[in-house]
Amino acid sequence: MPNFQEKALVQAHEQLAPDIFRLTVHSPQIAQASAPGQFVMIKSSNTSDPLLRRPFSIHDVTSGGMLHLLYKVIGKGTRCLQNLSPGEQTDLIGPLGHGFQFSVQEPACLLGGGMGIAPLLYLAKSLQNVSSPRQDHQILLGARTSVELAPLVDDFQQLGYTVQAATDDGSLGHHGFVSELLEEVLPSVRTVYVCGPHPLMAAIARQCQAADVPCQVSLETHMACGLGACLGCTIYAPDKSYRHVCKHGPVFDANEVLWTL
Amino acid sequence: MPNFQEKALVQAHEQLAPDIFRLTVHSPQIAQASAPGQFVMIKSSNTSDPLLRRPFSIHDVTSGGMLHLLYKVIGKGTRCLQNLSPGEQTDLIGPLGHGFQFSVQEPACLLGGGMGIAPLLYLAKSLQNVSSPRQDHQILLGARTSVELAPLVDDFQQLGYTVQAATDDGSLGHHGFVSELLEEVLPSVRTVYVCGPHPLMAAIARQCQAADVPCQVSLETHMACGLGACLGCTIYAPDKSYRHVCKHGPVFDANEVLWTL
Amino acid sequence: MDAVKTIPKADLQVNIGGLPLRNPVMTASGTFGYGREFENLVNLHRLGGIVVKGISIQPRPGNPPPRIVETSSGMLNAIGLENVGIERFLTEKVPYLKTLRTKVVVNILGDSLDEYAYLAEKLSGHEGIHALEVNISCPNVKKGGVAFGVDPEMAKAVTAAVKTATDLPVMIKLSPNVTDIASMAQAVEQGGADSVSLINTLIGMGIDTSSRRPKLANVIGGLSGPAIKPVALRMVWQVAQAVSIPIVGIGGIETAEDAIEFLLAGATAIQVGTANFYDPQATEKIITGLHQYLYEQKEICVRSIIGTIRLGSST
Amino acid sequence: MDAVKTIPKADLQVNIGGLPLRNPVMTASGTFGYGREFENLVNLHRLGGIVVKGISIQPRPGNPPPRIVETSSGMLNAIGLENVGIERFLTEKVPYLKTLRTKVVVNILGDSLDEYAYLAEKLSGHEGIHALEVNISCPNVKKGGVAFGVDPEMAKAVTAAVKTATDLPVMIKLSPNVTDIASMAQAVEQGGADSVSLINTLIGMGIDTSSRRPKLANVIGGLSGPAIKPVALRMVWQVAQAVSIPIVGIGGIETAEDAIEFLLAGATAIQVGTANFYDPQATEKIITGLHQYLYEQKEICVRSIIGTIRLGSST
Ligand SMILES: Cc1cc2nc3c(=O)[nH]c(=O)nc-3n(C[C@H](O)[C@H](O)[C@H](O)COP(=O)(O)OP(=O)(O)OC[C@H]3O[C@@H](n4cnc5c(N)ncnc54)[C@H](O)[C@@H]3O)c2cc1C
Ligand SMILES: Cc1cc2nc3c(=O)[nH]c(=O)nc-3n(C[C@H](O)[C@H](O)[C@H](O)COP(=O)(O)OP(=O)(O)OC[C@H]3O[C@@H](n4cnc5c(N)ncnc54)[C@H](O)[C@@H]3O)c2cc1C
Ligand SMILES: Cc1cc2nc3c(=O)[nH]c(=O)nc-3n(C[C@H](O)[C@H](O)[C@H](O)COP(=O)(O)O)c2cc1C
Ligand SMILES: Cc1cc2nc3c(=O)[nH]c(=O)nc-3n(C[C@H](O)[C@H](O)[C@H](O)COP(=O)(O)O)c2cc1C
Ligand code: FES
Ligand code: FES
Repeated sequence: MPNFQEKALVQAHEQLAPDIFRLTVHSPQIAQASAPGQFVMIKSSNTSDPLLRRPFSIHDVTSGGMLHLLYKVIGKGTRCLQNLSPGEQTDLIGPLGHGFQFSVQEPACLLGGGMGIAPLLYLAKSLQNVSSPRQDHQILLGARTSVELAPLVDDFQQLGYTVQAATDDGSLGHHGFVSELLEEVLPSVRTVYVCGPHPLMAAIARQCQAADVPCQVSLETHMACGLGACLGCTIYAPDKSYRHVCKHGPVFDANEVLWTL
Repeated sequence: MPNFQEKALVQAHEQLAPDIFRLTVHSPQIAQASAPGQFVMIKSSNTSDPLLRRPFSIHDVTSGGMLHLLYKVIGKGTRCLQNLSPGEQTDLIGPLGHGFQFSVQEPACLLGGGMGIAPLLYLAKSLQNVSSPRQDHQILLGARTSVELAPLVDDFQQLGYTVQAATDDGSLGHHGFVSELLEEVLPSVRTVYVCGPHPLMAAIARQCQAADVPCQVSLETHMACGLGACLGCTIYAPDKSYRHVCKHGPVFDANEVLWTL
Repeated sequence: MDAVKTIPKADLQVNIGGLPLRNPVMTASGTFGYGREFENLVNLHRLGGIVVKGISIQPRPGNPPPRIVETSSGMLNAIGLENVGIERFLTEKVPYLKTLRTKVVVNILGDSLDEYAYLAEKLSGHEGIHALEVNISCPNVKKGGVAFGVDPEMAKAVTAAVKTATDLPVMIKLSPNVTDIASMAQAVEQGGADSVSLINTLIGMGIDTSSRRPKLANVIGGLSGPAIKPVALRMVWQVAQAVSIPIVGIGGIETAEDAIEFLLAGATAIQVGTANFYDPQATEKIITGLHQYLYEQKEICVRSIIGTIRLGSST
Repeated sequence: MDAVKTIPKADLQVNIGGLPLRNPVMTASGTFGYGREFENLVNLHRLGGIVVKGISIQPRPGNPPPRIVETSSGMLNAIGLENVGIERFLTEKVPYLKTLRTKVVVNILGDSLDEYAYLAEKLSGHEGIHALEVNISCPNVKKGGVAFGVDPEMAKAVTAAVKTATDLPVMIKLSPNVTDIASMAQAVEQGGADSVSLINTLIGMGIDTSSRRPKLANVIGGLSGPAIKPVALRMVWQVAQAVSIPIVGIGGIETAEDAIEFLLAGATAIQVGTANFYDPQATEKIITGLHQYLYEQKEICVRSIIGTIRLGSST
């Protein structure tokens, strides 16, 4: 699989919520080669601190070679990213890893929690090529509170999907965990794509296994290279052997992962 | 002498030449306590690289607690400073060190080379309280080329001084070193204040000593603290004992310095 | 933020081998002058302790310039132990230090056992001097200039010499430039040390490529700052498993989180060094942050977290 | 910038104890996979050499996660020497490496002299393998798990064992976690090493304060990156004064300026490690920068600057 290092100019940098941003960069090579579920490694600083690149899912690809990232400010790397203004240059490597496998078993449920929603937008857009009408798919999105979720719900709705939302504080949609929404829809879907915090994915994986519905999860680990070179990004497979998230993943079949919670 | 740590908001950030900037911050405590020739230590980054504060002369103090710095982009610290926008916060410690001693021997010559011009503006402003009319003083300013020098020449002229300029490329004023301008004016002045690159100050110190004219120089060394604590900022006195630039200086009587060129 | 101010204050008192501190936050030798340099910027009375710049018998001029260089997340220094000497220290610096409501630890250095013993004796019995920290990273001139701090026998001998000469609590400051830090700590514990502090600087170097000259006139110097924190923390953890005297953690500490890492690894107190230069408020922020952390962890006393790193499988 | 392209090219060839390189820029073991991982991002043919991930006799799964942590200007890793083992290396990796017009150095590791010797012999006589680098920072299981690389006698013995088993040039990679790096270098020189490379990682640690758990599952790990450059450079300089075999400098090298510092200190070549992760172009930029520097310094050959640090008073 080809990957590229690209100096990409910032086209737009939108603040969606107090600590959530959408960054649009002009990165034609990476955009063109990207598939849903893949990621990029972005340099967040020109100095040695923070040192390493940061991994972010490809949130969307739009015409003219535009690549979109959706990120939350967590620590020093994302704090540095926050300062990027349109016209400034960023340095990206991508697309990296293995993304979602389009399943022929339909309809699908796309379930995202928090920043795990990021890769699902690009996935949702790409589902159009498959048979089921968009209304048949289920989009379940969860976040802490309405301000963080509302703009993303809009995005999916604009693609013609029906979205069910859940918030921890009940300010939008279901008051509770997004996993609770899955129970209802699970009988009517034949494949689940999920990305979110580890405990959420573990819960979903259990539900899907019980219901015998195939489930793909997109995992996060600390990464130094994203290229399969540092061997730092390991997770356990069920037999306790290791998988490297940047190379074998970040998207895995839920049954190929040892869930440790 | 009192010094303060102040979180100072950027009021203005002006680009005077491709790599020369003037930064204005609202720093009322430091501004109020400052004397010409003193300096501040500014934090250039919120991460650990670059780690240390950077020393800059107090370029000017204006009403409302405004402190002005004039700086040239050299390396990673000044590259970080460059990104400051109005409204952002900086972190300063100052005023630090011993500034210029006002001499009763007049008229004076203020001679600055490159960024050494920075402290001379505040000095020139402060000379007003002393006896000679401004036209009697001599202002000699040197830089590589006109774009770097012209805005500064303006500033001194607006204070009512007559300025002689020198540029390495002859694009403004005398074509050559600013030290060459001193020969002519030396017989007519009774004290010299100088700040600039080390070789320039060494040359001026020699000229002044030969002419028996008192000369004050403002020195630069690498500094970790600016507070007299790290003992890193040493220079040699003529007897080869050490002086600390941040505490005994940065302004010294030229005769108290061992000139090593 | 407001929460920081309204949370109940925890008990931060610790005891470093006979030296009681109101809190575990001290300043490291050579990075805080003789205290007074920071009086406008830090509430000195709030600190657990101040360790002053290393003192020798005679005043020392130190090394030629340049003496400092910035590095990635660190700095190199080759100050050369410049100091005013013990006489001027006692007459010029102690009177001020005496007025502070914080413990004062005097860092001493020498180039023979006799010098260390002499300094220890001379510094004893003064109001305003509460403990000694012994810098053993200095060359032993009688042993061909090998540093005391890299040889367990020499380190033990210095410790014993100092202990014999004083009744003050004695903290031995270890050099990290050794293969086996735990055995160095054990050696000074056997020598009678009341506590150990670590680490001193790692030896480093820089070269200016255009002139091809070393960036420090002394060629080599000591590396400090956040860059060395992981090494310091590892050494503190190793020493915590090897000795039973209290440990003072030093090396790249800048935030409360850094300080807490050292406490969890087994340090009873910490010293803030290079951070004083770029963030003079670092010590005070750490004290505030300790209260906050203890509150969040539902602890009421800082002593309950010392050495409580959780090892073993996390799942 | 344009000048960079039009300057006359200097002679960058060097010879590392029998291993001729087109230029002194190599990649460090464990930071460049088996080369192919970077084929889209780096012109592999342009490199002086590639040192592959350390190979053991049996495949090794490595340590449990988490394995890496970022630190100030550095990173800690505890990969645990995960590798495919010598058989799969020879069948799966060498065929690709053979196609490259660059020298391939195989890094080996073992837990006994026999293992090292076995690996050295098995790796000899293959097209596409040009030299061995021996990682002696591994524990010697027969000697209670003390690393070969911290004991001069053990280091010398490994060197001799490997030299006897192969005709390939042998580079011994030194651990920096020792009191006296120069004597380690001398020991392996006496053991017959053709060259030494240094430094491997410094041992460090991190703790997550909210869980009180180590940040690495292995508790301790290796510190690399710009943070350690000053220590690495100092050690290279010390070793350059102690041995006469060629030295390969490693540690925090990211720019041409960094690389040149190591050459001036006495290294004949350098390896780029952690920088490959965040700046895959680092090696190529260093090669370009070397030409530029030599041009500016009016040198036509990189060998003329090796060890030319200017000591002595600058005035
Ligand atoms: C494949 C992949 C895709 C991701 N996609 C997104 C996305 O689309 N949007 C988004 O907001 N976040 C995403 N993340 C998480 C994102 O990488 C982290 O939030 C980010 O690295 C935090 O950096 P920081 O410097 O702000 O935080 P710090 O905590 O200061 O980072 C310190 C170190 O820890 C690492 N780190 C911290 N949190 C994480 C994490 N959750 N996952 C991996 N490494 C971490 C950093 O990369 C860095 O090396 C993704 C992670 C992975 C592995
Ligand atoms: C008392 C004093 C007053 C100064 N006033 C001014 C001023 O008004 N305007 C201005 O442009 N510059 C001034 N300088 C110089 C200014 O401090 C340096 O240009 C600046 O520190 C460079 O930082 P950098 O990170 O961009 O460069 P880098 O070279 O990346 O800095 C690396 C390290 O070297 C130090 N350093 C580099 N150059 C100098 C230097 N010339 N003097 C001291 N330390 C240096 C830095 O502080 C830093 O620690 C002054 C210096 C001193 C000591
Ligand atoms: C400029 C400077 C001077 C120092 N002087 C001394 C000293 O006189 N005696 C001593 O024992 N340690 C001295 N040190 C070492 C520090 O006390 C401390 O051990 C070391 O810097 C590591 O801590 P840090 O990373 O927090 O700075 C000095 C450090 C610096 C940076
Ligand atoms: C993730 C990682 C894995 C490494 N694996 C090995 C290895 O297998 N064998 C080895 O000799 N050194 C290994 N090293 C050490 C590097 O080769 C190098 O010596 C060290 O990182 C210092 O260089 P740097 O600061 O440029 O990274 C590894 C380093 C890192 C960061
Ligand atoms: S992040 Fe380096 S191997 Fe996966
Ligand atoms: S800069 Fe620290 S003593 Fe002068």
